[in-house]
Order: sequence, then structure tokens, then C-alpha cells
Amino acid sequence: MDDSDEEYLSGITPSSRFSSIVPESPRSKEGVSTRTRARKSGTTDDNLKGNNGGYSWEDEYQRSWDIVKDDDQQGSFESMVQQIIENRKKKIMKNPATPFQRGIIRTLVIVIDGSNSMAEKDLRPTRLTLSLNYCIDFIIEFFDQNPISQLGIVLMRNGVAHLVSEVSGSPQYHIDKLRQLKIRQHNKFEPSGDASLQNALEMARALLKFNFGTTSNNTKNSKEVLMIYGSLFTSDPGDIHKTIQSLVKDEIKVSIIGLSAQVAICQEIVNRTNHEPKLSRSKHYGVILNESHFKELLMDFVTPLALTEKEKQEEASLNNGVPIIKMGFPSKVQPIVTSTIGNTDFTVEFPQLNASFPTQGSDESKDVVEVNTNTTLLSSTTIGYQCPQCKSRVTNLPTICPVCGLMLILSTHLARSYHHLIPLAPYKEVPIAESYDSEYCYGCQLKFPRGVKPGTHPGVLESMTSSRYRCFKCTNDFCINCDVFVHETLHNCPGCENN
Amino acid sequence: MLVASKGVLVQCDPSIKALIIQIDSQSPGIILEELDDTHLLIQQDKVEIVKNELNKLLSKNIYDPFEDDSRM
Amino acid sequence: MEAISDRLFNEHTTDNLQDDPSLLTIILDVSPSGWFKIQNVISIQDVVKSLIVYLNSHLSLNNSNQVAFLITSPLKSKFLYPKLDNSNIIKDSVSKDMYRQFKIVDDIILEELNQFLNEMIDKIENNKRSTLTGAISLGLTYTNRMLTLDQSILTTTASAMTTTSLANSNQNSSNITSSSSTSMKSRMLIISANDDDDELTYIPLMNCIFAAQKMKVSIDVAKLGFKNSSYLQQASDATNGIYLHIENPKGLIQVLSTAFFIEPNLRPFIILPANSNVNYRASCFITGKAVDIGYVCSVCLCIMSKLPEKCPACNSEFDKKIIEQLNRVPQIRKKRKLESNGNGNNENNNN
Amino acid sequence: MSSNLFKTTVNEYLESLPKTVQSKLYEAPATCLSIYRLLSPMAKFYIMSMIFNEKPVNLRDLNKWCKPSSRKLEYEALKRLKALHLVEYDNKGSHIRLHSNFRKNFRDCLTGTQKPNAFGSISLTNDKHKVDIKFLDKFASQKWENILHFMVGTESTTTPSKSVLSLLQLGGLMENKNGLSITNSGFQFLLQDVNAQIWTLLLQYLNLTQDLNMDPVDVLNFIFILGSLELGKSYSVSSLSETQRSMLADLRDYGLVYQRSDTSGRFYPTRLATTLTSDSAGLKTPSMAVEQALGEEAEETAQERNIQESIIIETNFKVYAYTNSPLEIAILNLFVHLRTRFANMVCGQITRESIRNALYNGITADQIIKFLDSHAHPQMKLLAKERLDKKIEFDTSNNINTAGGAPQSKNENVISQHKLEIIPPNVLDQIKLWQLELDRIQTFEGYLFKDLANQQEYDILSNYASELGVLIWSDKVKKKFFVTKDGMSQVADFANRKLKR
Repeated sequence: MDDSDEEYLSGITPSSRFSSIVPESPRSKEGVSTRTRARKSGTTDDNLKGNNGGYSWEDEYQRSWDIVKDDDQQGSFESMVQQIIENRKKKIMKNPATPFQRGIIRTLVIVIDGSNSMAEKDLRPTRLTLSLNYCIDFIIEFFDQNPISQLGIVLMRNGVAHLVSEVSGSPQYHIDKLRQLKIRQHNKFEPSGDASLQNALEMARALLKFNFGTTSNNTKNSKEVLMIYGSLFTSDPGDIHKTIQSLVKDEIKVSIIGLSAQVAICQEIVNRTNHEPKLSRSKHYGVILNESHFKELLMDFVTPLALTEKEKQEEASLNNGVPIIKMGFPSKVQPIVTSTIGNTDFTVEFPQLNASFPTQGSDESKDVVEVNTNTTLLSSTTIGYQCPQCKSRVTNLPTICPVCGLMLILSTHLARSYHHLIPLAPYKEVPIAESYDSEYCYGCQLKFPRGVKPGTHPGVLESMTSSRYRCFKCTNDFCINCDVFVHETLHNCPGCENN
Repeated sequence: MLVASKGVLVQCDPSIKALIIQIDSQSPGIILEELDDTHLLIQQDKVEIVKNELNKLLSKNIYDPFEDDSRM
Repeated sequence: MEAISDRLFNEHTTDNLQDDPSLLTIILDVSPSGWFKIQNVISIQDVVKSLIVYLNSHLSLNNSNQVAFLITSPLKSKFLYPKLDNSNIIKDSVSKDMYRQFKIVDDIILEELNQFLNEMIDKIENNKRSTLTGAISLGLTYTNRMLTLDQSILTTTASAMTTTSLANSNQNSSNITSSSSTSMKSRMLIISANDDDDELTYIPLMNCIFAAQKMKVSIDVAKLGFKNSSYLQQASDATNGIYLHIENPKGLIQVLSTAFFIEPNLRPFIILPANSNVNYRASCFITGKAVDIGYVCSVCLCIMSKLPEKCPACNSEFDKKIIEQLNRVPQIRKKRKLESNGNGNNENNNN
Repeated sequence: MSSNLFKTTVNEYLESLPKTVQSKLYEAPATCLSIYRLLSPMAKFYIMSMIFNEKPVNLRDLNKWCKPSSRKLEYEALKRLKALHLVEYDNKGSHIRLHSNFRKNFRDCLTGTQKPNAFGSISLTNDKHKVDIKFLDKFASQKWENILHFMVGTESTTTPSKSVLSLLQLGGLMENKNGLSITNSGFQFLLQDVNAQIWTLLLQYLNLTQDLNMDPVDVLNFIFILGSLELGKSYSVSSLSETQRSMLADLRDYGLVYQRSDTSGRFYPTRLATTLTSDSAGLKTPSMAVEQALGEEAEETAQERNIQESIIIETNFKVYAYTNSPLEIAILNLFVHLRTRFANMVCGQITRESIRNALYNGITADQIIKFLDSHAHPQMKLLAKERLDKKIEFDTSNNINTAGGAPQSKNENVISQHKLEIIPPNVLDQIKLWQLELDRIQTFEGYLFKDLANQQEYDILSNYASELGVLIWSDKVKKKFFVTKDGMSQVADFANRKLKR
């Protein structure tokens, strides 16, 4: 804390608070040697520099609307806005077109800080509330992109780790738990005490080991911990480095989002578990700048992690290949039959087995979040799914059939991630010209603006962009809106589908 | 035995309910039944009386910030 | 604390249903093979007749209702309505006997359809897959424009001012709805007689389903022909749509005007014709056949009906041990019999 | 909101017509179409499900469509259909079918087999004195505004024709003390949007026709046909009936149709007429899209709109209006405490009292807000727009995913958040609060059910009432519940049936 401000970003420099718990090791000696300011600004902080050669925080703050210079206000203002919108949309689409190899079955434990520091109001309304809100968004998004992955949530509070939700594959279950937590954050679960990295990580490790995977000793799926950390220190019962060792051994990858400042021990955890060079600043550890940056960092973890080079090599050398899973695609059955006999409507409800939210033997941790036993799920609109192998019925998917142990999943769940598998090639903007071949957008039938002679109409939208984006496979032209829609939502090129 | 009694249901916040009870105490025979904190059953033909009285009571303590202003 | 930034009044507090305009996209599959099989029951002409009346009834619901009509065949998919360059048709279709809004739409569709069918007869080749997914994609991009983009233009750019004022260039108490919150709703109807499920391209169809889900567009399916289409069933089930297998299409218009006439804003209040049993089968990546128990590659999640050495999609090799395990045939029956005799085989099974 | 308003008034009028008149109305396809459009979505659905069905439908089958939670909608839809006599019950009351005339004509309208010229006949010959849409718009607004100006007594307005005057008096919009002067309801009238205004006048006109021995069916038919005509086309007079021809002159006075001279063989409907039966004018109707495709001339008309948008509202409730039109000033005076008047502007203050006065006069907060919204100074609109743009920009940079990947529930929020706020939000809220203040109590007439025998009885009855949507209050412990006056008979019947067993 007595260090000057500029130093807080340096990767390994132990802050005075941590020095008490970081034992002397070869690593930290190296850290001492990097302490000289000259060296540091030469290596680690280069990318912090802004355009003017100074640090980016020395620049004048640029608001997004300042970029619009309204020198000649008539008309061109609008086209400027239009162009900015188009540019933004272009920026949004940064889907990589080369197929990644991803470990798609992920098991993730989210660790949320619930210590004193989370009551700070630098994020509105409080750090904790915002984190919970973003987590809910994250979970929805996570299961959208990683349909058969599993997830659990742990809360760090009063120096211990609490289990918020068991590792499970049902987004609704987690969201319910988080909502309950959110409701009670002011009376029972207000942020308090210190955070303990070790306790939380050990619990996460236990969860990951216990719940991992559906096929035994399968090491190629990814085990991850995502931590939202607001504190600047940790109070641990033992040696955290031992925990880090065991994390590395269990191949659990930890990513951390810091809410206040960079903390050396976090950096170390991240670098060690992700097999990154000791001093490098890893993309798995980010410190937020503001709310939107927080969300951005969080949402980055939605996409499956790409396998590192090392892992790929390992895979090739081991030669035991990737696991393959047997799955069933159940059919949906409506267990309710309404029939009319005489003058009264009868509703026949067939008995059904509810195999949702498997807790896999462990007790629900009632001290943290109460379980809502009054399941409104079982209303008369409940639909069931029938296991194709043993014909038993379950109400929630994805799950493991309680009778025959077959993994049951909706084909639509699996298909959600297929656009990762076969990414759609980006469209290219057609260069500005005097006249174009296409008059209408192939997708939405929107009329394109006519071409103008370059340079003749400065300030007009037509002279800045052709507004046409071409798929090079089927050579059809699309408007920017269709381009965004096709790449962000649809993942199909309408033109190519028609050939 | 099932009874259906005719009347006007008044829905209001508890403070207003208190005022209506006060009005009733001055000229009895308005309230037929107190249902809960926010609901009352009153005589059908007394609705207007209640509304008027209520308005009188309420506008007694209203501060109008523009009053001084407008005299300028 | 959180509620502090909330506005005191929300515009839509009323729970009664709104009469919002809606967009209806019809996709007619004219793949010859399917229609050939049911030629004794109904012809394309009869279906189109019903559809035209159906379109008219949709237009009659609300003055601002919109329709789009797409046609799909193994050759290609195409917009019939809206037609890109329609000025000549509009100019000379002065009709004495029909409401003009209907007339314009009907005329364009009929003319384009005839043209398309003639074209198709010349060019048709065998062994081409259906382009239904292309048609759905086209329909969705169009829907996207009508639903969200026209709306965002209304609020973001200056054109909003001019388009709305167009509607009421009346000066005094003008602006009937300058920033009103009327919003389009949309749904889609697919009419298909194609019995062969495997002709559909699986992944693009799935992508379409998700896109429709996100946009809250219901996909209704009227399946003619002899068999249920499990993929189209999935499409309608996942998007809260209606799937009906119409075995006797003679009274098609009655079905269209009841079961398929449920506007998006009515859906929450009406019991939809039940899809009592939906088969959520997936498509095998190798054979293209539908499967209900399959093997899934854990790297890329591709689905296979048999066990290859390598994943056909991501080319990663599978764990041989696991393949071995999966290939083993369960011998539970045998085991029970043997239990009484001895336990020689029993050990094997437990491994 | 406003569209619903005119819908209900028109619906009420139609319902009040005797059955014979109604069935005569259903003989015209154009009227069928227009009436159909005025119905609620649920009613539309029921009609559509019966229209191609030759046999009467079992009521029970209709009931099955509806979810138990939305019985109320069904109940209302059927009530309305019954009131309009669009549906007929059979003797036992178990089967239901459409009014035969309506069914036939509406079906013809959909299939395009009705008799020719049901939707007006476009005159095929070319007009020597052809007029364009711009001209029509100008004509319509000039006529209509003249009436409004006259109502507030703007000097130098020509007095509208006699029929208009008597209409205004009849409708209670103006009264004849010594010389005509505007009434309170007249002011209310001014605050409505054009569509509602026209309908108010037209309904008065309908009342008047009965005294003039005109056939109301003919009149209504003509009004509904007008609503389905196309702007910018000329229609021939010859296909109209005698009554309808005589109406033309009156409609010309309101600016609904344009006719070059009394003897001219053709007439043009104006925009006022063609939007009669459509509600959401903000969205592009198909015909408008066509217009756009045909040429961008329409945009010019938009440019030409004159600057009567002149009101600036500050967050401190001060109002400045750059106007010297007595019409606007008079309207403003309804709810603004006006202080000073200059050559080209007035200023004033919105106060609790001024708003309360307006509310007492029957003007609603929504009307006031709408008026302020639509008359806001361009500068205010510009500012609001910029604010909105910034907000959208900010939100999108905040959450990159709004374009596609965002979860469904959120998308809705985003859309609803992004709304143009022209009036300062605090003023807007305050005006609404002031209105709420006036009705601190809500009253419902009806019946209190009490002293029920047991819990089960209570459950059955109160559930039934809530399904019908007539339950207002209930208390499970005290076993009492309150139903509206309308629902009383139904619930009582039900109670008699159920409890007698």
C-alpha cells in the first residue's frame, strides 16, 4: 500500500501486504530484481502507453460522443452517426473464422468474493450486487454457448468458502440460487469478513474433482475456476502455494477478475495454473476499469478456452485420443391429457419422475441459501422427456438418466455450439464504386444506396461506404444489418444455403 | 348461508383509510365494512361525499412552492 | 438501491393484450417429389388457393399487418413477395372487385409463382438437397429488418422524424404516434410435403431455430404428405410454434384459419394445438441419418451413429479404451442365468 | 392508447344500434372488414375460426382454445361479439355460429368474390384537373384546422358551413350563449388526436342523419368504405347511392374528401379519410410502402410541415411557447398557468393547481403529455434525440452482445429503455403523480360475498370469479370476496348451480 501508484500493475512485485504470506522462493527473488522502475517501464508497461507516448491515463478522457466533430452540422452529422454505427457493428463482429479446437465439455466453478470489500460502492449499486447481476447474465450466456458444460458457484465470506450452488448443468438452478442470494444480500448475506483464496480454491478443487465429467478418468476436458475478486489480500489458514501446486497437478485452470487492483498472488495463481510464463500478464487475469469493462472481461470467459500449444502437443504424444460419449436424444412427451366426459373437464396427470438438479449425493448447503422446496416447476404444464434406452421419464434436460445412466440431452442443446465448429466466413465490404451490380440486399431486400462518383459528394454517406458486404462463397451482397445478424445470430449465410 | 351485499369497494392506502374512518366518525353511516388495511366497503350513495371530504382534508396540508413565486 | 434508477411509470402496465401489427412469413416448399406422392390428394394449386385466402385474412386483421411469401425448391429459394421491383404491377392492377391491399399481394404472388414453377421445370436436377434452410434464413433476415432494424431506425436516426410524420402530415394536432411503442410481432409458417427428413441440412436448420428463438419468432409447420418430419417438429417445438401433420388436406383452409391463425400476441392466452410427442432426434454427421442414441465427440460435439476411429468433424482421435468399452455388448441376461451356475462370466462383466 | 379510445367509442356506437340496422350493415363487405378490424384480437380469432366452418360450433369447443388463466379475454370477446350480433346462439345456448350475412360477405371479401365496387370504384378515365397527394394533404389540413380555429375563436377564420356548426353544437363541443363559444368538452376534444376527433364528429353526424331521414346504414357504409380507399386515387361518384352523394358535400366540409365542384363526377379521399380505420399510423402500412416505392415525393410534404411545434418545457416546470395562434394559447391555458405574453411567445408555469384544473375538466395526464410531446420545439426534439443516441451508444459499448447473443429477456428491456424522452422526465412523472393524487381512492361498485359455508365453497366461487376477471378483492381467511356489478349475475348463477347440489 505504501508503494506508489504506478507500481500496482507490475506483475510480480509483492505488495507489502502479501509479503507476509509469500515465502521467499527463487521466484520472488527475481521479482525483487525487477523492482527498478526503469526496467519495468521498458518491459511490462509498454502496452499501457497511449498514443502520445505517455500513459493512457494521462491522456484526455475520450467520450464516445466527442469523436463526432460537428464542424458542418447540416446533414453530414447524420451520415457521421450512420458511419459510426456501421463501424461499431463491424467491431462487434470479430468471430474468428478458423476452426478452433476447444475442450467443449467444461466444468467451471465461479467463485464470488463476499468479503467486506464487496460492499464498496465504486460499482453501482455495490460491487457485490453488480457482480451477482453480471453473473446471472454470464450463466445464461455460458450455457447458451456451452450446452453440456457444468457449473457451480462458491461464495467467499468471513474467511471461509460457502457453497452457493452445486455443480450442475441447469442454468435455471444456478440463476435461482443467485437470485435468492441477491435478495438476501442486505440482511443475511451482506458482504462481511475477509476473503480466503485458499479455502475457496480448495472447495472449488474438491467440487471439480468430485463432479468431474461423465466418463471416468477423462483428463482432456477442461476444469476451470473463475474468480471475481474484490479484496486486496487473502487470509488463509495454510500455505496457499501448496494449493496452487495441487491445482496445477489437477489441471485446473484459474482465471481471476480483479475489481480493485492487481494483486500479486492472483497473478501467480493464474500464471501457474494456465502454464504461462512467470512474469507475463496473462489474459486470464484482468483488473476492471469500469462496469462495462467488467462485463467484457466476464463475457470473455463464455467462449470455450482454446487449447494451449503445450496441451496440443501432449495430446499428440499421448495418443490416447479424446473421449467419446454415448448420449441419448429423448423424445418429448406430454404427460397431461385433458379429456371431456359429460360436462366436466378432467385432467389426467400421469405420475412422473423428476430427475432434475441432481445433487449427486451431497447435501444442499442450507446455511448459505435456502432451498425452495415448493417446486412450482411441477405445475400442470410440465412436460416430460423419455429416455430412448430405458423409456423412463425425466423433466429436466440435460441430465443423466436416473435408471440406465445414459446421458440425456436435447439435440438442440448440442447444436447450439455447432457454429463454433463450422464458423461462417466473414463478408467483405465491396469497394466504393460509381455503380454496383446489386441493387438490393440479398437477405432483407433492402434497397442499397446508389453509387456516386468518388469525391463528388463529400460528406454524403454514399461516398464513404458502399454499404454492401459480399459473401465470397455465393457472391451475394448484404447490408450491414444483415451482415451483423447473419454472423451474430443466424450463423448461416442465406445465399450459400440456397445453392 | 351465502350473503351478497351491495356496496362500493374502496381501495386506498392505509393513510387514506384512516381519513375515511375519521369522516365516518363525524357523519356515521358511510362505512359498511372494513375489509383490510387497504379496502373498505361503503354505502353506494355516499361515494361523492367521501371524495369531497377527502379532498378538503388533503388540500389542507399541501405546500405550493410556486405560490410566492407567482405573486411577483 | 437498485430500484432507484427505475422510472416511476412504465408505459405498459396493462396486462390486456395488445393489437400489435404482425408480420407473417410463409414458406412454401414446392419440392416436386413430395407433391408428386400426394398428387391424388391435393395439388399445389389447391394449396396456393388456400394460402392466398389465408394471406388475405392475415392482412385483414390489421391495417399495418405485413406478409412475406417465400418459395423453396431443390433448385433455390426465393422471395415472391415482397417483390423487389413491383412498380409496373401496382400501376396496372386497378381492380374492380377486390380490396386493393389483397389484390396487390395476391397478384404478385400468383404471377411470380407461375414464373418460378416454369423455370423449375426446365432446370430441375436430381439429387439436390432441399434449400428450405436457405428460405428460413432469408425469412429471418427479412424479419430481422422488419422487427428490430426499422424500429431502431425509428429511434436512433433522424429518418424517424420524417417517416412518422409522413403518416400524418396533418399539422395541428399531428403526430399520432411519434414515439409510440407499437412494435411488430412476427411468425413464420412452413408448408411442406417433403417426406424425406434426411434431405434437410441439419446444422443450418438448427442455427435457424436458435436465431428464431432469440428473435421470438414462432415457426409453425403444416406438414402434408405421409410422414412426420422430426426436424421440423423440433423447429416448431423449440420456438413455441404449432406443428400439425395434415393427413387429409382437403379442408386445408379451415386448419389454416384456426390452428395456424394464432397471432403472436394471442399465444400466451390460447392453448396451442399440442405437439404431444416430439422426437428430438439428431442427425448423424457421417450418414446423415436421424438417430436417437448416438455417440458424441467431446471436442466438437458432433453426433455419430457408429464409432469411427477419428472424429469426422474435428479430426481428433478417440480414446481407444472408451471405444472398446462402448463397443461391448451388454450381457445382462446371460449374467443372471449364470449367477446360479457359477461366477466365471460374472467377473468379466464387472470389469 | 388513443387508438383504443376511438375504437371503444366506435364499438360502443355500433353496439348500441338495433339488430336490424346491424344486420343491414353487414351486407357491405367493406363494412365487414372495418368492423372486423375494430374487434379485439381474441374476437378476431374466434371469427376467423368460424368463418370457413359451415356448421355451428359447439361453444365448448371454443372454450377449449382458451387457457384457464385468460378466461376473462374470452368472456369479453364473446360479450362483444354478441352485442354486435356477429354471433348467434342456438336455442339451447350450446352452439354458436356467425351472423349469416357477415359470414358470407366477409368471406367474399377474403376470397375476392364479392360483388364489384364494394370498395369504391376508381374512376378509370384520366382527370383533367388531376390533384396530387400534397394538394390533398393541404386541402384536408386546411379544412380541418379551420374548424378547430373556429372553435377557439381565432380571428380571420372563415366560419365553417352550417352543418359543421350544428354538429359542434350538437356534440356539446360549443354552446350558444351569445354567439358560439367553446365548452369544456370542446377543449378536451382539442387535445385528442385527429383520428379521435374525426370519429367524434362523425358519430355526431350519424346521430344527425337520423333526424334528416338519412339511412344510417348507408352513411356508415360510406364511412367505412372511405377508410379502405386509397390516397391519391380518384373515385367516381356515380357508384354511390343518393344518400352517400349528399354526404359528400358534408365530408368535403370536414376535409375528408376532395371534390372539385358539386357537380364533379369524381372525388378524392384525403389522408384524414383513409386512416379512419387504421390505428397505428406510425408504422408503415403496405400502401404507404408502395407510395414510397413509387417516388419520394412524400418526403417533401414532410419537409413542408410548418413550425407549429414551438413549446419548450424546462425541468423547472417553466413553459415557453413560440406562438401567437389563439388555438394553441387557448389549449395551453388549459393546463399551464400563463404569465406573460409577448409578440411571438407566451410563457407560463406548470403548477399543481393548473394541472389539477385541467384534470377537473376531464383532461387526462396522458392527453397533456401527448400534446406537449407532439408540440415540442424542434430544438427539444433534437436534444432528446442526441441524448438517446448517446444512451444507445453507451449501452452498446457497455454490453457488446445486444446485437445478437443477449438473452431473450433482456432484449425487451433494451428496446423499452431506448425511448425518445422529449419532455423532461421529472415533469412527466410529476404530471402523472398529480393525476394519481386526485384519485387516492379507487372505487368499484359491486357486491360483497360473505358468510360462505366453508373453505371449499369459497375456493370454487372466488376462482370462478377471478377466471371471469370480475373478482376485485378477496380474503381467504375471512372467506369474503368482492365482485363487480357486471359479474354479479354470472357469479350468482354459478353459485346457485354449484351450491344447490
